[in-house]
Amino acid sequence: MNLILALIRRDLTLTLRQGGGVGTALGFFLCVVVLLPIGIGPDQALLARIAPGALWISLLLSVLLSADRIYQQDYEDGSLDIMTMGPVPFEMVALAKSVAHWLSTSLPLAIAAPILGFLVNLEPEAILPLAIAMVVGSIALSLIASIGAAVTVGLRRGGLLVSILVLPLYVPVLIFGLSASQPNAAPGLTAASLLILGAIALVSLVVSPLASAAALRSYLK
Amino acid sequence: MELSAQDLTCERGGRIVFRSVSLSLKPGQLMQLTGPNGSGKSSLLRLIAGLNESQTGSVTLAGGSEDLSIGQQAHYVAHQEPVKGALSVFENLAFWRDFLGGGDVDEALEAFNLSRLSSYPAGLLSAGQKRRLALARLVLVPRVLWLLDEPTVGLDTASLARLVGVMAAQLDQGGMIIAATHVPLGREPDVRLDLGGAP
Amino acid sequence: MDFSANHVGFVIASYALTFLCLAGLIIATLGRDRKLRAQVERLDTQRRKPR
Amino acid sequence: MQFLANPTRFLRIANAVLPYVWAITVALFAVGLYGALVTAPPDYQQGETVRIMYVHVPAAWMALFVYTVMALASAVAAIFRHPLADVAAKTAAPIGAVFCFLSLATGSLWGKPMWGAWWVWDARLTSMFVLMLLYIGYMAIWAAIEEPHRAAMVARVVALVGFINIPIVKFSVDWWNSLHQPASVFRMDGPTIAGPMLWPLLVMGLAYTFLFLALHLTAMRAEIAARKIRQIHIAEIGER
Repeated sequence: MNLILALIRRDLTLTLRQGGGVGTALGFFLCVVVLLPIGIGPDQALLARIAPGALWISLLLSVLLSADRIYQQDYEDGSLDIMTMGPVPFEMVALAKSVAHWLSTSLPLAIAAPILGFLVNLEPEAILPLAIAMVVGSIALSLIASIGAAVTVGLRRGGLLVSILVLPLYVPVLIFGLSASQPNAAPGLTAASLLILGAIALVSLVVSPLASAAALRSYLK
Repeated sequence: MELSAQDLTCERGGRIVFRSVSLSLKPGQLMQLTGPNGSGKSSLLRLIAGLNESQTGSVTLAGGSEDLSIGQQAHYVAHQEPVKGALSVFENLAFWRDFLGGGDVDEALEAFNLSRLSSYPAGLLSAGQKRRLALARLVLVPRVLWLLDEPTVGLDTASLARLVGVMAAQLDQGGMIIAATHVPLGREPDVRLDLGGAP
Repeated sequence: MDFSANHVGFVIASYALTFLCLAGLIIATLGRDRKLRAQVERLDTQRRKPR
Repeated sequence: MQFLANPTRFLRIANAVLPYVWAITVALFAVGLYGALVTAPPDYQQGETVRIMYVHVPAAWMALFVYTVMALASAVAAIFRHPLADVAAKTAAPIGAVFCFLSLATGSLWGKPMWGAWWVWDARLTSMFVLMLLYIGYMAIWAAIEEPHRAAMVARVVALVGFINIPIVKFSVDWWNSLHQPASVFRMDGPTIAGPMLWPLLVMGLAYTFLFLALHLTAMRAEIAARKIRQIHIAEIGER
């Protein structure tokens, strides 16, 4: 077990020391947030209506585009080869790296997004439900992003491909995430959507390590 | 305890790299793997390490522990150096100690004369020093089988002597080494395998 | 400055935030400067004395 | 330009000048704050909230001024191969980013009583927001590339490209703003101001500028020390 913690700890220190990992993801998130009112217009009422959706899409894109950092470096310097020869199955390595990516990128963003909601005139009472839904959703986002990153790790220009592969898998997360963050929706709806979002996260908790490890092995051949 | 492989075939990108290769290695033996570039030396090492699969035949480590694969009982040192520039020399090895399960970092650093650099960021190291850091993993975690792909590349004479010493110690303790190299390793290899001839 | 005027809280908040940010920046800059120059001092004396 | 080239001469000047610069900064702030909070009359329309102008406008000026300094330093570094110019550009960025953040934050605090919302995509605030992104991008480049020399060359390009884009962004945002909103009744730097309201603004502007000078010289001194340490480490590693 401490092997998994060692891997997560190392990945976190690497992200923090090298290239300000959290800073770049936050920077990207701000860029997307600034484009929305410019595209849609600064009308406050309109912005307020689309605020939760806009924040979700910004979060989703930020996680997606920081995904290639999960395996790329370890693949290029040969660390992945050795990690397959550790005392623990390779699937656990994939899970540990996804968790490290979640802790260093998706979780901070899922907490920062509702707080930055005022930029798109998010009503104050919508902040808490949005934050809860985003934190749960971010787990699924990171795990699915891990599959995309693993599938494109060896390709030269994998960036675009990872988006096409992963975005369709993000659709359910977006749908239930959004309905879980509506503050004044039908009482049962928010709770139900949150549960389904949690279920999606659990399913990806199982599927992602298996799929990622399989994809990575094929690149190590 | 014996490493044996029968009738291995490796195909890469549609091309048969080698066919019907067999080998056997006993504790305390050094095997030298030779052959022109592209003759599949690396592929064979990766195959034994479990990173690659053979279309035909099989590789077995008789007498090894049952529940561990060959790869989990072996070290594989390839051309790339798994060294993270942002971490210090010590932190790099400490991670591998935690990941591969135990071992003394200072002793491993001392074996390749890296103790003095242990607190420096690995990014500042020269290629030769990074090479020694990668090789230090061999001493860090004891494993029965060593798979070395051109281990002497980038080493100066002093480091080469250290490597030969470390290899000798491994063999004396009943370990097995397969080294893909053309450089003499301080002792006559017990087994030779040349992949040059294969079609 | 009449402290009973309405919205005066925003004025106080602005000045407080400005003071906090600038003070933080000054402390961080001076701190890093002192720390690094001391380290250079230490390394220089270390290298100059015969090993 | 060669005069400031070698670090030792720069350090001698910086060490000599810095105490005075800090002294002037403190004096200017004292006078400026006194003017802003005491002698300046409240605005007939906005009342006391106009005093936010004295921390908002100088911060906005400085955010733009520091990015200009970065672009100039990068140009000097590119043309005259000045290692010190790269250091100047790199160390100026965090200071400029703080000024930019302050102008956004105080702008938002000023906007709440005026517009009722914490954030409105007014032309000036939007341009300032984009400038903040330019700062983040510039600092991210330095953080992302380990080797200082290559990072410096790339950062020069980022600073110059960013600088060229500032007027373009400003023009397009103003045009975009006029498209969506009738000319906003409220001008960020207040109705045309004069006399007792104006001089504190100028003094505060000067105070901010001297503060930047003091911080920048200190930060450059630290960066020079950091690079010397890196050289010593490399030399020590090279010995074995």
